[in-house]
Amino acid sequence: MTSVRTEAASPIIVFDQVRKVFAARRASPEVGAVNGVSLSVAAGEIVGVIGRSGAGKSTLIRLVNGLEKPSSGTVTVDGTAISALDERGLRAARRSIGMIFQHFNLLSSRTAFGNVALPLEIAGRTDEIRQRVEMLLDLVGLADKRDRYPAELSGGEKQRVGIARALATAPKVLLSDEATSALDPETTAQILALLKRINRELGLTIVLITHEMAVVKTVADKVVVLEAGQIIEEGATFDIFAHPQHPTTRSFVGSVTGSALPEDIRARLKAAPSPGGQAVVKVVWTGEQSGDRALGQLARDLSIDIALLHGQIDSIAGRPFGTLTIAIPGDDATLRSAVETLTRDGLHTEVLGHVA
Amino acid sequence: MTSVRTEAASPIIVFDQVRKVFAARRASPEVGAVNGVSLSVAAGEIVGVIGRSGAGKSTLIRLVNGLEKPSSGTVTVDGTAISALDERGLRAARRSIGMIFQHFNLLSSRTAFGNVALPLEIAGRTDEIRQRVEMLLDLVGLADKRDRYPAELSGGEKQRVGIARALATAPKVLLSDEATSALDPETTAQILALLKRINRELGLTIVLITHEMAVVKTVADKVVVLEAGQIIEEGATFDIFAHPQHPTTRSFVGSVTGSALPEDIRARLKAAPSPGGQAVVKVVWTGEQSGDRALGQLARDLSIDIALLHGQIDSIAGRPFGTLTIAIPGDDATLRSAVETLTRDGLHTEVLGHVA
Amino acid sequence: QTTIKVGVTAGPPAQIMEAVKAVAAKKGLTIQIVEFTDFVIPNTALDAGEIQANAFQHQPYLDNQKADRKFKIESVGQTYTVPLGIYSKKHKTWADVPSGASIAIPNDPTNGGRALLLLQAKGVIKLKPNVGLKPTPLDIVDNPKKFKIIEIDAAQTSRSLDDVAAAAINTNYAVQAGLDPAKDAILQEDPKGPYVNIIAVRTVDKDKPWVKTLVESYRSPEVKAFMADKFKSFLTSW
Amino acid sequence: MSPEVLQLILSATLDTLIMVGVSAGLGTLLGLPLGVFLATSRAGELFAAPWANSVLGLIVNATRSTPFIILVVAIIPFTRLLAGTSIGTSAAIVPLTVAATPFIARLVEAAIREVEHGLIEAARAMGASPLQIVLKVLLPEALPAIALALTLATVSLIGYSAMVGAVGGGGLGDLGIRYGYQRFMPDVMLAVVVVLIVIVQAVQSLGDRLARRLDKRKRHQA
Amino acid sequence: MSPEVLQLILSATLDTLIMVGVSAGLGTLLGLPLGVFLATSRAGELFAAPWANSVLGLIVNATRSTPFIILVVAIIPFTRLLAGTSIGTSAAIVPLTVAATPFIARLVEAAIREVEHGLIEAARAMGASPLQIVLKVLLPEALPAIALALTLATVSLIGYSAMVGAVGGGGLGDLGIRYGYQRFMPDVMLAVVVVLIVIVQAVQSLGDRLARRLDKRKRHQA
Ligand SMILES: Nc1ncnc2c1ncn2[C@@H]1O[C@H](COP(=O)(O)OP(=O)(O)OP(=O)(O)O)[C@@H](O)[C@H]1O
Ligand SMILES: Nc1ncnc2c1ncn2[C@@H]1O[C@H](COP(=O)(O)OP(=O)(O)OP(=O)(O)O)[C@@H](O)[C@H]1O
Ligand SMILES: [Mg+2]
Ligand SMILES: [Mg+2]
Repeated sequence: MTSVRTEAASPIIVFDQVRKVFAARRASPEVGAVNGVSLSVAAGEIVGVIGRSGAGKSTLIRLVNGLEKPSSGTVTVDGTAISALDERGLRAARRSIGMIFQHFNLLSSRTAFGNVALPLEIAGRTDEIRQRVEMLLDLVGLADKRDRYPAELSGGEKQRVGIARALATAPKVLLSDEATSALDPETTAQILALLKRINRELGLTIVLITHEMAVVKTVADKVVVLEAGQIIEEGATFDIFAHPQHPTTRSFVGSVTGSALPEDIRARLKAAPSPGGQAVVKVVWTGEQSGDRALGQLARDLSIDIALLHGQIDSIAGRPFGTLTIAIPGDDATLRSAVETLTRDGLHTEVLGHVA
Repeated sequence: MTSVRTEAASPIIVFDQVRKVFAARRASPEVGAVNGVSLSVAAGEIVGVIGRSGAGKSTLIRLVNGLEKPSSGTVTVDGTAISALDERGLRAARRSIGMIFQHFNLLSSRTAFGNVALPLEIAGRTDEIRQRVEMLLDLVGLADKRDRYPAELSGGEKQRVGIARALATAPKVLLSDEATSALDPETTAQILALLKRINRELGLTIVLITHEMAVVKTVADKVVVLEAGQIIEEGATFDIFAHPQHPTTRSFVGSVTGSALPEDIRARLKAAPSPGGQAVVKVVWTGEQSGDRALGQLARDLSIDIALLHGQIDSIAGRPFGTLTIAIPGDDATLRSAVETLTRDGLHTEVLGHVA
Repeated sequence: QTTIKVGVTAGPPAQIMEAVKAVAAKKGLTIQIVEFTDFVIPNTALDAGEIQANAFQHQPYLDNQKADRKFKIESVGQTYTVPLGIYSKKHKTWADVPSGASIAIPNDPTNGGRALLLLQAKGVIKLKPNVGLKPTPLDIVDNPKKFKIIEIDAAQTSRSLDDVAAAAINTNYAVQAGLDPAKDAILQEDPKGPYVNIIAVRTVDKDKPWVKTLVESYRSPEVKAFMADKFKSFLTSW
Repeated sequence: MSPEVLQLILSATLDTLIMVGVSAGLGTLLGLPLGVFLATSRAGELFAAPWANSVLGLIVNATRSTPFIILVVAIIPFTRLLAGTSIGTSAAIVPLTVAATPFIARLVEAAIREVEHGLIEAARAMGASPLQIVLKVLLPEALPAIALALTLATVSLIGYSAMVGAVGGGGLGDLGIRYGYQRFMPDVMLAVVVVLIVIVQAVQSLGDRLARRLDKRKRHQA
Repeated sequence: MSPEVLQLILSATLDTLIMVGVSAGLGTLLGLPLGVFLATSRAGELFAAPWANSVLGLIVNATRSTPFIILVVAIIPFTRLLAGTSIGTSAAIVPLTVAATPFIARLVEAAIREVEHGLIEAARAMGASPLQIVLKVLLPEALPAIALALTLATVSLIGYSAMVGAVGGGGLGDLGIRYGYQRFMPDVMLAVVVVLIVIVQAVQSLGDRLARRLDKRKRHQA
């Protein structure tokens, strides 16, 4: 759980022992939505925040721009303690923080164009409006919807208006609350490419809540895993995907790395080998190991059949990363030497069980 | 593009040449949201509807329960033409159709409990309320939020209330508009398992819009791909994933099957082989072929190094399905015999290019 | 012990009736005062039998109402006359009031008509022939000095003296506003005019014993003393 | 101020409370459904009956546009039918209710129109009947707005009730007019106004608090 | 009906239109910001000034609770200051405006309170000043409701304007009362009521249409 680039660059967002508690209501108990979080985000970094529904993700980022006041602790953005600012101070601070809301929050009385123009009007940058808004609508693929009111837009179209709006003033920090959850994979990819480009070219810092591990994998430098208001794991994206520590993280990561075995294979697994049966082995390798060729070599060297049952080979944060579940002859000797060979090659192996 | 189970069972939902047009507004042109769709959904089937943002998915399912009236064509549910019913008739028909809205549409004045109770109250089944609502809240993991108002719930919690509400009256047909988009992978898996169980045990027919291919893969029997209001592809889930025909489908499916190559590999691809370089080959196999062991054999038989670059081995609709991009020695002879061997083994191969 | 409801309008009629009530009580007649802020309802209510008597109007008004609305009510006794005068804060005499000046008059038919008839009597304007006692500004046929006639609420006339050249004010309002009818009025109605107020009851009731008691109580010395104290300028007719 | 006057103010206060209370209650009873109907009966809406909508709209407008005193007189026979008399406090309740009903109806109409359309859709998708939509969606969701509307209407009625002096209705406003305005007794006028302000202030803050209590839309800050 | 009476009705109609038009206009000008302030100045809100909120609330309540005729008398000096006189049509505009302002303020307050809280949050997140939130979010989003509120207020003012006959304000309502009712000319009364209904009907349908036009929240059916 070491953060990789964070400590190096200067932190732009710092949480220090932050708690946010909501009061009880009848049978529903008090909620510690954010429960003693300390966190720092470096300038120019993209941080993915993941966690179960209700873990406190939205509350966490709402604390960044002061939409929520902490019950205790301090939140600092760009050197100023947000939690101590008055409304006037907050206003200035917020001008450089863009936010994409989970529920869009578009003005029903303004068209797509008008909604994207709003932050520019608020910042008094009226002369840029026409050019910037049209450029942004174009970037999110809504040029032909510019005069539509939100009620006439599809869910994903609304979300894209929200994204364009958050980017309108070219903020320093972007808070994104599930900004792509209503978007199809293609549009998601386009939006993520857009965010990544702005991040690279203009140094935009992004705190991004998402439920899609593929999104985290694609854009995040760093991942924070929340559970019941606490950070249960935190680290460079690759590390989190390669070596998830906490069971929740593992289960989340499994959904995209292929480490969660399909039901039908799992059902057939037995602890003890059966004669003539096969052993099911999970093999994990990352960029550092040349794991990508180890399996071919193994087949050749041991002269055995290797069945690829399940898994994924992918690159995460630019580094190759593989998780494969394979079946090899289940006799003791083969299994032992196979594991030995693979381990020697630097792969992480785990015998999951045996099938007939 | 053959549908698998559809023709067999009796259709419960039938679209016949349905069109839905929205008028123009200023610079924004008229929209043919649904543009001549004919479709039939068998009773007890789970149909996934996918498509780009704005493709017409929401409009399509809103036509099923008559929230939207077709501009032309007819929609038939359970034998009655929805599009011809008056409000009274619609009301009766709607009692057996549950709907999960993209934007939840929860009553702000009712607690989680009250919202889930609403359809039961409407159906006059007041004596079951307590027991069913508590059971459903439990199923979606919100037992401790029963007395919370929507404004006090997180996005995913609201969505789960919407899901529980749609299931409250045990409808025959469930229309689900991105019911898991605000949910984390774990909760999503739980909800999908729940839907699948109800589908199996009670024969619930589900029409499910989603942007997450993993969701389609997990639960859908059949997939319908919409583009600009038209069905561009339709078929059994496995077929759609294994052999997507349309470019849009391919790009969607690629996001989950691993057939979309990572940027870094793609950048290094060249058309011509370089001496001592490697060939990059995409290999696809499905359950019918024993593709899962072919690669190991290849390595052994040709005595070559095989690098696994990228891809996924998974089971879709219960059948194994693999897409792997591999690198093998790039000389003409090796490449030719490798492709021959694999093709003979029944795998689909495609030489993508060469790397140095 | 008889109990009757007597309708009055707000202001002096109500105040006087309170004095009457005290006297009547001693004579075994209980009076419930019903106070209206409207000049028509007391008659409709009486005609409908919802009250047994009223005392707020003068004879000409009653005659008019009966002609218009076919009421079966009639006068059983005269009470007092309230002279109407024209006052000014800006001008010492009527002759000083310049041409084209604004003259405020009450906007209810009785008092408004009286004001117009007063102006006609003093040769200021000329009304249509045979307009009777209910003229309106519409009935003015000649207005040589081009006075602007402004109709406002009777109680408002005294309050408008700062805004108009002159105003026709019922004496009670004039007194309450601190004016002295004897000194301040620049035009005065003939005190012997037709505008003597009356007590009215339904025709069917006019011989009932309580009617006599009511009239007697009204026309009692106590009430006279009360009025002499409170409404000096009212001319009692007993 | 003499004890008689105090007594007068006391009983006028009682009259006002009764008149306004009863007519606000009855006006709500009648105006609420009328307002709901006006809000939902245009072509293509829940209770689509454009014709009835227009007719009722016209009646409401006619009632609203007729000066109160003319209204009072015009409905005297009706008042007599209901109250047995056309004068006095209880009779005054009739024209007050007649005036309050269309007013409340228009306020309720506006409140109902603010209910989010998606919620009506959700209820329709559940197969709710129009009546169910009204009872289970429109009214509960519009409740905070309706509470404010009724507060506004009640305060307006307190003002209106001053005019029922025409029919001997009594009450504070009328007392103020009769004594303060007609008899030139500024102290009574002042006392009346003070009592009126106290009542209105109480009604308003009760209504405000209720509206806030009923409103579940804002996140509560802990 | 005699030509004089027709002439009377015509000029009374004009008076009514002028009085109601001007006082509705001025009332809106004053009541709108007042209503916005009342809706946004409680503790913890946009313009948090709980003290000013209470004081203004009290003034609004006081004005609303004072019977109109008493209000008219009470503000005579003020009226004279503004209009140069306390009687006549233009003077009548002053008390009408004074009565309209708090009424409109309360209606606007209710409309503003209905604006979805998330939108205010969005604007705050953009660093909008309170004034910007009012101008760019609250007012535009509440506009359909405000249009209905102003319609309601205008119709109410038409009713109120019947009372300014007391200060020689003239207008249709006063004409109907004095000629139609007091002088018993039923034809004048009827004519006045018909003209009033036509005016109110026109105002109402204009307001309705405007509110509908301004409302972009419902999906338009093709
Ligand atoms: N009421 C309307 N008026 C005008 N256009 C509309 C209306 N409703 C939908 N549309 C348009 O119809 C198209 C289809 O909308 P629909 O909501 O069905 O899309 P969708 O496939 O559900 O998209 P998403 O995935 O973004 O929710 C979109 O281009 C949208 O802008
Ligand atoms: N105003 C509030 N009052 C009471 N509880 C609240 C309030 N706001 C949030 N909560 C609770 O706090 C917890 C965290 O909420 P939050 O919205 O931060 O979750 P989240 O991680 O964003 O979830 P999701 O992924 O479902 O959006 C939840 O249990 C929620 O019910
Ligand atoms: Mg959230
Ligand atoms: Mg949609």
